[in-house]
Amino acid sequence: MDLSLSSHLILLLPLAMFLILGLTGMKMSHRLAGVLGTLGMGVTLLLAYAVAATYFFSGSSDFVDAAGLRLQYSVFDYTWLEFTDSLVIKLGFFLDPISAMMLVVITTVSFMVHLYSLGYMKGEVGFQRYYAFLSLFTFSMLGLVVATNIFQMYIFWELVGVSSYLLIGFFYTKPSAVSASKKAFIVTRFADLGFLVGILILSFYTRTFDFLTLTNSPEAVMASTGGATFMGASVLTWALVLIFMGGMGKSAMMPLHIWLPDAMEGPTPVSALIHAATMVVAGVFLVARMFPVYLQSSSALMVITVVGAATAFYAAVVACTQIDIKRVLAFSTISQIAFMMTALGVALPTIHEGMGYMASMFHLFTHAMFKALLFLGAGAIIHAVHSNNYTEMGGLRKYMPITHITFLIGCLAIAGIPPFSGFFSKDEMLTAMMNNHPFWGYWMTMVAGLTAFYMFRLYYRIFWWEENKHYAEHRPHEAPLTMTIPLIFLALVSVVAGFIPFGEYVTWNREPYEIHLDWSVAVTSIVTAVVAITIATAFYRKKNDLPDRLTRRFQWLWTAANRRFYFDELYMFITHSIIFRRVCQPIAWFDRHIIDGTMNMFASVTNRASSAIKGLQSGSVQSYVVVYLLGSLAIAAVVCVCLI
Amino acid sequence: MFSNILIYFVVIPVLMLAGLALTRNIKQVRAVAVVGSTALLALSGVVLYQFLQLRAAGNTDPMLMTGSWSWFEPLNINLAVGVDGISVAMLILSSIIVFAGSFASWTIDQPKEFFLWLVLLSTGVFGFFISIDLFTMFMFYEVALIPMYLLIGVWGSGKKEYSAMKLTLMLMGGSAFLLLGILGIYYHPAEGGQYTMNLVEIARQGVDRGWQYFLFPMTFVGFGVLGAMFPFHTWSPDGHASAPTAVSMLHAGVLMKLGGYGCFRVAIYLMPEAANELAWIFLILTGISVVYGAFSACVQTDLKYINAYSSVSHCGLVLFAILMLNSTAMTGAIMQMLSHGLMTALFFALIGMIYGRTHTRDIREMGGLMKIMPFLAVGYVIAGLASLGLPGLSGFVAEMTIFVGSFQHADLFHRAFTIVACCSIVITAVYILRVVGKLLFGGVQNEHHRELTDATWWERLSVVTLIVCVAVIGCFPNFFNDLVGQPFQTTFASIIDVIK
Amino acid sequence: MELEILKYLIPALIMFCCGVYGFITRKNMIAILISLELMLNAVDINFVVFNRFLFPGQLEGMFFTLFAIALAAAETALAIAIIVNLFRAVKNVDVRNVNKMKF
Amino acid sequence: MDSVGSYIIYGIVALSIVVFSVLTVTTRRILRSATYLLFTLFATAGLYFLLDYEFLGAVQIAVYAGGIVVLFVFSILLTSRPGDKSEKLASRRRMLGGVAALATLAVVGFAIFAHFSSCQLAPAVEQAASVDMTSIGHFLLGTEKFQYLLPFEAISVLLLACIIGGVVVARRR
Repeated sequence: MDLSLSSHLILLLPLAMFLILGLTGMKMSHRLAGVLGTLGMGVTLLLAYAVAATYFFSGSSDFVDAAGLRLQYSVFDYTWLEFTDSLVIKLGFFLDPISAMMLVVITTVSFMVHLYSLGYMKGEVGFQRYYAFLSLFTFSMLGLVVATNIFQMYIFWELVGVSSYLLIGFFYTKPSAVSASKKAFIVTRFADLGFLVGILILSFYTRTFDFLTLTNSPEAVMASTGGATFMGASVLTWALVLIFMGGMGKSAMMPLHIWLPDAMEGPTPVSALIHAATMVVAGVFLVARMFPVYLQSSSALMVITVVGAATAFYAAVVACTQIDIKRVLAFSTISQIAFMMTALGVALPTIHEGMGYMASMFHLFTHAMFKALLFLGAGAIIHAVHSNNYTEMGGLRKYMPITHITFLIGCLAIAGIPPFSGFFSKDEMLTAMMNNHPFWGYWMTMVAGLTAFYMFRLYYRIFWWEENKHYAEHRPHEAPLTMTIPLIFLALVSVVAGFIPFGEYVTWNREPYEIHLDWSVAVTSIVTAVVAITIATAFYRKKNDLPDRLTRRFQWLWTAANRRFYFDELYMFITHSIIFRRVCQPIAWFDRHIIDGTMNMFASVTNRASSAIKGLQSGSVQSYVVVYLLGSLAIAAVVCVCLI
Repeated sequence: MFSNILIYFVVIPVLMLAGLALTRNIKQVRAVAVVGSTALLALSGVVLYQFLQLRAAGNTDPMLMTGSWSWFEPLNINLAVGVDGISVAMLILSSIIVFAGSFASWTIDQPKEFFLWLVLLSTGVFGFFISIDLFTMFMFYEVALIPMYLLIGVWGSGKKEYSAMKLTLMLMGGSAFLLLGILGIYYHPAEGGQYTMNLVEIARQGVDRGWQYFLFPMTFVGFGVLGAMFPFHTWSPDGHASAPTAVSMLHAGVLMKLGGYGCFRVAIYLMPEAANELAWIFLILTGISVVYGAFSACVQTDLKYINAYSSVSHCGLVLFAILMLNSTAMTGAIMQMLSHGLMTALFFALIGMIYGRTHTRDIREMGGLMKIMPFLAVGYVIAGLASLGLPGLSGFVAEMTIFVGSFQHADLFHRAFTIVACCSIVITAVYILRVVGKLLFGGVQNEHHRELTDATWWERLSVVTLIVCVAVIGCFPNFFNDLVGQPFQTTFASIIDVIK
Repeated sequence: MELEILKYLIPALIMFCCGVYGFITRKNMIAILISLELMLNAVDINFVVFNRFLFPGQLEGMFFTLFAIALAAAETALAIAIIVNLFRAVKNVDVRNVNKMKF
Repeated sequence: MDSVGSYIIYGIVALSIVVFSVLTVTTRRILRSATYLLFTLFATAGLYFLLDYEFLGAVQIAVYAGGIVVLFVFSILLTSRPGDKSEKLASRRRMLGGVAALATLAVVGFAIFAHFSSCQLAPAVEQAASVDMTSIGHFLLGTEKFQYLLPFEAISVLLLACIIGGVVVARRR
């Protein structure tokens, strides 16, 4: 199929699905809407695969030059809005290694989720609406990754934000879902403010939004700022950090992560699609997209590294103490994305030819697969036991064998056990960090160990530990075929994805790069992971009081981690007590009483004055005559005196 | 005289007035309203088409389709009409909102009198936008203001007498400034200039430099009151809250745009030198408006108050961008006027419809309306998303044009203020989502609300018209951008270049 | 010293002052009207006198008086119609009792 | 104005103007007030005759004395009941009126005396012929300078309007 046509269709099909399902869905049966949505997504999937395959494997001179360098190619680029001659928002379709890879990731996970939801969401009120929103999300996410300019990215960035808002709040009668969706939107909106200001600053100096112009000549970007500084940092650093702030919001980096755990109020497949595999990695994608520019500012990269490393550790610690299985997965997602961020932050071209970038993208790919798998697995479990808390689970391996095996594969993948995919990508990232500075390497290895621990803690608590007593009255059952097929497919991908020679395809300078394992790093991480899994096994395989004792021992730590180190309380304090009480209400009061009061005062002064003098206007002609006569006589007298 | 197409923007409403005077029952009133507003809509379409044809044919005059008929010779007052891209856009906006407003007031009490005043108001609005003579502009401005008093005072709700009085008095106060400014402009042309009321002529010959520093603030404040500039905005919350649905729509949707349009067309277009030097004062005021309105909206509990404060914030952005004096930002300002006009009309239409059912506008007393009246609720969500700047709807386009344009300003002060204004997008999200969450989502608060019905066909028509317009601007912005941006890039750009 | 013209002006002046006094002091609306007539007459006399003594060749003053008399007739007729009508409404011609429309 | 007779006539006329004017506003009976007004008006007409404006004097008698006073009398009869005869005047108001009247008298009188004591009028006072009816007719119905067709017509319209207005206002509903 023609590349131009198929790339148009990739964007238009989901949009059309959204419009069709959104406008006429109310009249459709659930089944028709679901099948239609899934079919549409299936076609998109095939088209996306075809486009990605064309890009990577056709060897056309459009996509790869003689030296093996992969080229950036925009399939189409329509002018959407012209601000000035040079500042133009275009809507285009940009093909380069990372966008082609993202096309594959998004369509794959999205299709799996569409399929899965046929079973999971069966019979829910608003089923058609759900599929419409899923299509909207897929459209926006695809538009985001193929953006040819930073403003197109911002546009779709906002659109994914809204689709995420709509999907988190899907169960809109549930107050917790409503407030979670609100929180997600506002927190990311706040971050987007940074993104927008960053774009404004960048475009003010460079006079362009275009990614090609920006990334192909980052030195020119640096030069265009003319060495301008603001509060001690160069304006370029400011711009890049602000743009990264947008990424922090979407990718739930600390301290803007608070929306993601709450976002788990949405339906589980949505969490798998949006809050695990695709939307939350938009921040990573953004940094990767702008990476050559980021290289111009080592301070900005440093910020990314520090934020990433801190978030990774924080999220991993919190994940160890959560009871809600989706929350555990959510914090795990935060931690893993922070991993990718850190990998980008440490990816200097001088170290292994910028391997961190490749590793980060590799991990993005594998993580999308196994995290989607884990979420969908969790969905199947929740579907079976009707609860999110692992205290209601335990011993499920007998009841749900397929879910059990696939979930285990997911856990092994995320823990970084060879030969599962997570091992390879994580190992590359750790190598990159280790080579940047050993501190980052060891720090992140520790986080990887924690990852293995909490994942297996989760795994054991769900599938081993002790059978829950409720099973007698309500026997858990294996999920239907529509739900298990995606699980199996994703599990297979998670197993084999590690063997993809990723360096061939995706590197920061788009030149092929030979991946070779750094065994010293690999061994360290494997040993750490195995030790962590062993501890988890010891703690949680059978019911025992070891975890409780440990908890009691470090009660304060456990409570703090369980309460997510009081970030939510802090935000509540800031937003509610400070902004709402100390800013908004005084302003409203000021408006009603001071500004409006001034206006009312004018009115009442006028009123009082007029009632004070209205007696003069008595309506009695005789008094008028007296006044008039005396007045005119006075004038006449004056005239007489003056003239004579 | 009647060969000029623009004059029909006044003729049709006058015919409607005559028609309404003859009606005997509500059916006839509706018929006249629908036919008339459809005719206006069609007329604005024709004007747009002809305008584009003329521009495509290479006509680069500042004003097209001009015509001038002497009215009062000794003072050089003419009924002079003419349009550029901005006025065409405003005419389209007005006719759409009049159209939607007619359907939104389908079941109003005393329909004949109501529509008479409403049509008189729209006569003023249309007349204002087609005029290029200062005096007739002012006259039509007053024609648009006066009916508001009766429309709010008679058909309003709540503290309607107070609000009507406040609104009228404050706007009249503004027009007193305005009259002073207009007379000043007339009597103080630059060296060698002639006394004239014609905008294009005045722009060509200029206004006396020394007087500009006095006249610019006069006219800017005069129109700024109508544009809800801080601290002259307090008529807006009370006025909007008390006004009946269609009047809120027309007022927030079109009449407030008269303020922004006038600020540009009279204050800045005629006195660019003073504008350049005094802009910073008003920039601070409008910058405050933007953030202040948004913060105030966060704690309101009355739907209309929330929207009125949101209007203060959004209209503040219009004036803010106009004061940036560069073509992108000013284009953005006009786009924002279009966008806000449609969006806020949509909001007020929906609020009116919800209020008509629940008989309360307090968000604390409502909840879960999504289940009860899905059509209205979805409309409200779309309006909300447009307001908080969702790409694909009009708000985003307008705001981004403003922000990008304003940030191109060479001066750091202006850029810093742009960032402050940018903050409003977050606060907007807060109050919009707060309302949406409380009003539409969650459980049903009042059991009586369960029996309420969803929108009727005329309400649907009104809402769908506005949503479609919002979406069209949001999806194909470049057309509108070119339309309203063209004057800034040609005629006005030269003026700006001269002063810089 | 022009005694000749003063001979005519002084009575007119006194008549005018009487009119003023009556207008201010009376309560009966008809009496007020009568005082008004006095003042009007005094002014008429002045016109005529000035015409006669200052511009004897012309007739403006006389015609002005002529028209003033016509106007006075019209005015009185209307005023009396109003007073009579008012009397029907409030059964009174006291000017102080007619304050329903005050303020 | 040489003959003694004319002095006597002037004396009578001036005296009756002064006396009856004062009586008009001081009497407490309204009907008497109207009567005194009538005498005042007659005296005024006499003044006009003295000044050789016979037509004006005739009009004064016809319209004022004949028309207006009759109107007054009728209206007084219509609006007063037999019982109520007089009104009491508040002394404060009387004082006010007196002050106003005296002030007027003082100021205007001073102005007149001051003015006419110093200036001399043109000598041609006596030469003016009395105005005959033909010329008055020409003046009233001509359209040239110093001719008054337009005011004449305006007055006739006014009188018509006044008649209609009077009928409408006084009509019993």
